[in-house]
Amino acid sequence: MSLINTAFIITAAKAIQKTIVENEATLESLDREIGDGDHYINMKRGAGVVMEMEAELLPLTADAALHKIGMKLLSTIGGASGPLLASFFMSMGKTLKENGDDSHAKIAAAFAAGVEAIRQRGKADVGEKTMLDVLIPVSHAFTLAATQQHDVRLICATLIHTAEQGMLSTKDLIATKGRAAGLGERAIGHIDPGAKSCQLIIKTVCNLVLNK
Amino acid sequence: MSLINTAFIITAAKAIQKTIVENEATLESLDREIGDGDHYINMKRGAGVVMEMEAELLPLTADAALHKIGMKLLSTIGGASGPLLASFFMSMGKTLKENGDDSHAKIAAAFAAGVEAIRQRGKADVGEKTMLDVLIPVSHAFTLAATQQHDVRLICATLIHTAEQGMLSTKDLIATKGRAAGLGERAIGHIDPGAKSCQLIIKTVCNLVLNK
Amino acid sequence: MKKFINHVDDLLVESLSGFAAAHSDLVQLHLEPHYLTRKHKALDKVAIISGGGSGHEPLHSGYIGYGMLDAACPGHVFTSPTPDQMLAAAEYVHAGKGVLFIVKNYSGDVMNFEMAAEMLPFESATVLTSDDVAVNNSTYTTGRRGVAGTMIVEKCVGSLAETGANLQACKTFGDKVNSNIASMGVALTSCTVPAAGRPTFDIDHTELEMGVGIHGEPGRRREAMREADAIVKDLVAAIMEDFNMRGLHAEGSEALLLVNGFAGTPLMELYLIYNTAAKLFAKHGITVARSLVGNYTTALDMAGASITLCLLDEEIKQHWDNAVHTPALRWKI
Amino acid sequence: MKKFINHVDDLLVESLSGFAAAHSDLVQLHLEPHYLTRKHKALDKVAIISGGGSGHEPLHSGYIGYGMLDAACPGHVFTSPTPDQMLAAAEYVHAGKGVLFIVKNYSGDVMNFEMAAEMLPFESATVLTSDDVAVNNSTYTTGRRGVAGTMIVEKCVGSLAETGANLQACKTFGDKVNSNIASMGVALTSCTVPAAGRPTFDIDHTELEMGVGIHGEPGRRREAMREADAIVKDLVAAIMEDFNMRGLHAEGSEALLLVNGFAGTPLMELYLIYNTAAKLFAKHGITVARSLVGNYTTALDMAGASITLCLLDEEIKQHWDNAVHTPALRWKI
Ligand SMILES: Nc1ncnc2c1ncn2[C@@H]1O[C@H](COP(=O)(O)OP(=O)(O)O)[C@@H](O)[C@H]1O
Ligand SMILES: Nc1ncnc2c1ncn2[C@@H]1O[C@H](COP(=O)(O)OP(=O)(O)O)[C@@H](O)[C@H]1O
Ligand SMILES: [Mg+2]
Ligand SMILES: [Mg+2]
Ligand SMILES: [Mg+2]
Ligand SMILES: [Mg+2]
Repeated sequence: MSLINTAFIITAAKAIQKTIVENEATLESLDREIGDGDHYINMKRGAGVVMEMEAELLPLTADAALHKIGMKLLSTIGGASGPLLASFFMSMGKTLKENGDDSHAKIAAAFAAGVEAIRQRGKADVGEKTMLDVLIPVSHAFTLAATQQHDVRLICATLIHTAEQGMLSTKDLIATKGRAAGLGERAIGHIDPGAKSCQLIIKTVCNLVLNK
Repeated sequence: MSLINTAFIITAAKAIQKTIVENEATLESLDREIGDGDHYINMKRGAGVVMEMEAELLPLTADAALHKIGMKLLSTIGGASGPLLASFFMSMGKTLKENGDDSHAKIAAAFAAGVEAIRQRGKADVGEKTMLDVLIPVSHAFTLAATQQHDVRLICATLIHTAEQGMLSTKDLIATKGRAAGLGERAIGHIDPGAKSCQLIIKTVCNLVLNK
Repeated sequence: MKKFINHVDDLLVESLSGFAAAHSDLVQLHLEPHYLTRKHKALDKVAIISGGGSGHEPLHSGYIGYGMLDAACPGHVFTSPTPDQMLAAAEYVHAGKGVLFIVKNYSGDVMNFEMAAEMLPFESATVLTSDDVAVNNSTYTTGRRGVAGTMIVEKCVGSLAETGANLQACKTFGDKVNSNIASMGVALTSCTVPAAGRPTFDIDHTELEMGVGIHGEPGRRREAMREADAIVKDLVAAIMEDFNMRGLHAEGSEALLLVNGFAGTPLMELYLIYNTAAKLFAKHGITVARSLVGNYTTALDMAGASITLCLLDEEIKQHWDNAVHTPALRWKI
Repeated sequence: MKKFINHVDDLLVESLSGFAAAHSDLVQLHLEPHYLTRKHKALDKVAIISGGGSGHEPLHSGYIGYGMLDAACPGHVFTSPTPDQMLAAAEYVHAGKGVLFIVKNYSGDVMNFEMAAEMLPFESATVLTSDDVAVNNSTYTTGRRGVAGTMIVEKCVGSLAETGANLQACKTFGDKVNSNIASMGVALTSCTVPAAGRPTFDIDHTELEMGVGIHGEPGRRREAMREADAIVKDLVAAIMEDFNMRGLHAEGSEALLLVNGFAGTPLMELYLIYNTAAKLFAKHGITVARSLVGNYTTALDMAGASITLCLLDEEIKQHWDNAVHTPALRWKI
């Protein structure tokens, strides 16, 4: 039995867009502080274009929809977050297609493949003050929880918590990847904008699942 | 008997410089309102350069000193006020040299020649919202008072008063000469900066004479 | 006021020195009195000299060189240069065929150049530029101000002079080019005269100054800030109205469209202005045959822009197109 | 925020349209995906393509033309363009000898160009520019940012490509030019991203941002505002320190000195900066053999400037001097 369907992806996309817009002030000021001030605009543009794809996505299987979203984001967002998020969706879609989505473990594996694509594209890892400080721990937690056959509610709660921790962890880091890598010590005390938006996205999707 | 001497000219120049500096805020804001904001700077530069001429002027006769001041101002002030004030001093000096300075009438005539030089150089007349709205009435009053053989104290009081009236009269005029001519109705309500500085100069010199 | 300066009194000479050093292949700086000339004196041609208050860079010094000016006389910021500068410059560049002064029509500039011309020991003529249509009421007898169109006059007359044309021909052609030009500007912020240290005018973020002068002189009126297209529409309308009023047939004509930045407005916005202006002029039946977009006549640090249209006949077009080699304008050479 | 815009979402396309219209003799605009190419496709040479976020005009579009770029891909303001733009541009300008991408070293630009290169159906290479010495600590593994020196790389490689040099030669030369360049910038005010509508950073009138990035990224440190000479001294020192640290012998070398404005600083101040910088470099035994002063790599409307020194050998000097004909840089043609 398939655990993800395209209708859910579309619902999630809408919820994500809402979350991003609600967090305009936060996202914008984080990227102003240690970046170039466009992260919110980039994320909003990405979320917006996915909204416009609803009709096109609906007939597709979930894996194909995710892949298509990735392709679209690749040619829409730009900046650093564009190719990274695009790689995530394309890879996750590809892995779902290969392995199926009939268990939480398979979804966790697909998620992990997406995160791995980001890691490779960005040549970054945990501790470099990027979105990966959220995504890598979340991916590990997801894999672990799914392997341990936790209940979906517990999985979601864990992921929300892990994302939050990861996001907060970026605050005290010096950046060694991305635009903030120019700042040295001055980046300390500021949360990474990409980490913040990924945390918000994970929270939004998990909350959707929880409230299903 | 000569009524002007170079020592007095130098004393007057010093007093004029002091007056201009004291009126920085007024002169600057008048030219900001209906000009380009440099009138105070121009007048200060002019006054400053005359200060530096003290040693050079002292040995000269009054007419030669005035002419020399005019020449120096010509190559120092620039802008609209530069050639106008320069023409004034050169013409006044020239007329004093030709006619002498042994009566108030002769000095009034020399002053009038200076004003006439401004009028010709600037192709302007009373009512065009320029320094001539001060200088022409003052020149007329001077000639009249001198012809009527008024006492020097009365002459000075008259000139101070006339200059003040002339300066104030510019407030309600539309400018048809100078930079403010671009403003049309918008110039109304603002005193002309050149009129203001001329009024201040006349007042300063007359007060010197009064307090001699 | 936040500027890259040391002492306000040294700004001009330090900046001129940097300019001369950066373009030492093209120009030479002379001090006390201050003027700049071509590095290599041109022979057997009318000497073209311009000048004016500083703060409008690259005007005029940036236009010294083959096909344009022989010399430029920089005054203090926003203050006309003095006759001794013009005299010294003229002595230096005069090549036996007379001197043509190109002077922006401001009382100060006119009088200082006039006095220089009177003292000059050889033949001279003067072209007054007066392209600013913001001042459009004929009761203001001083006449219109010279603004960004001045550099078009300098370019075209400079080209003609290079052909060996005589003084009268250069003067006549300069007057003709000037009369084919109309400009109109708008400011979003004020400039700050360094020696004054504070903005020349106060302007709210909801306002703009329509018809502003290049010295921050107030313009036609203070208006509400609005979208670019609406602003450009008004600038273009003022220009078209002026051509009509003067009986010049802009419709059906070819033209040079110059979108000039006052220094504080980025190229991105200037091109956006160009985009709208070019379309509007096309609607008026004008063929925009030549274009120039950038900071060519600035107003210190003011944010704002002006639109200049120069109607082209074959002669003007040819002289615009001819080779020019100056620090700020260069082509075909 | 006071800008000449209509709707923030239309700014880019309207501005690009104006740019293409104003330079229709030189460039052609392609939309969806957005890219610009030379008007006349060059044959039998390596295709040189650059691109990056918009807001740095004239970089990169202004450098399209003979002797420089074949195409440029403009992203949204301060946002790297996307791979589909590079792919479409490459398809269009590829002339059988491969494609060289010139990319400023930012994560976003690097990744987007990298993905384009991976998808490209023909040979390509990439030169990453990384001239900004503000980021000098080797622990920041992303490496240095590409700033104003990028246009020097584009100019020199563009010239080499015109000679018919192959892809590898162009790539090698581009890397060499890049490694000969060091830049350092300073901001007096912040830029304002139009879509954000407010300044990227707050800065007091008593402060400056030393080592600022061309996107308004914070620099080395916030410092007290001071006289120009003191600021320039620090910029020059940072550049010299970098050359020394990298074991490059600047002393005794010829160099190109570029004083670049970020858009909000007038030419007058840039020349003053040049004046001081040139003297300081001379004291270091450097012969400033070539100069460029102006707004060549901007940061929207930021007031500020950067100093770039490019050490010249005969090869680099020759390619810098060779003819170029683009909207923003033109000589000998
Ligand atoms: N190499 C990288 N690996 C992973 N994430 C990165 C990398 N570089 C940047 N990021 C992420 O991208 C975010 C910035 O995105 P955005 O502002 O949209 O792009 P840009 O930095 O190009 O303006 C950063 O906050 C960081 O989380
Ligand atoms: N044609 C003229 N005739 C008489 N006075 C004039 C004329 N033009 C300008 N002025 C005077 O010059 C003053 C401006 O001087 P200033 O600010 O020093 O020069 P500028 O206007 O060139 O900046 C005006 O206020 C006016 O009094
Ligand atoms: Mg960003
Ligand atoms: Mg003035
Ligand atoms: Mg003035
Ligand atoms: Mg960005």
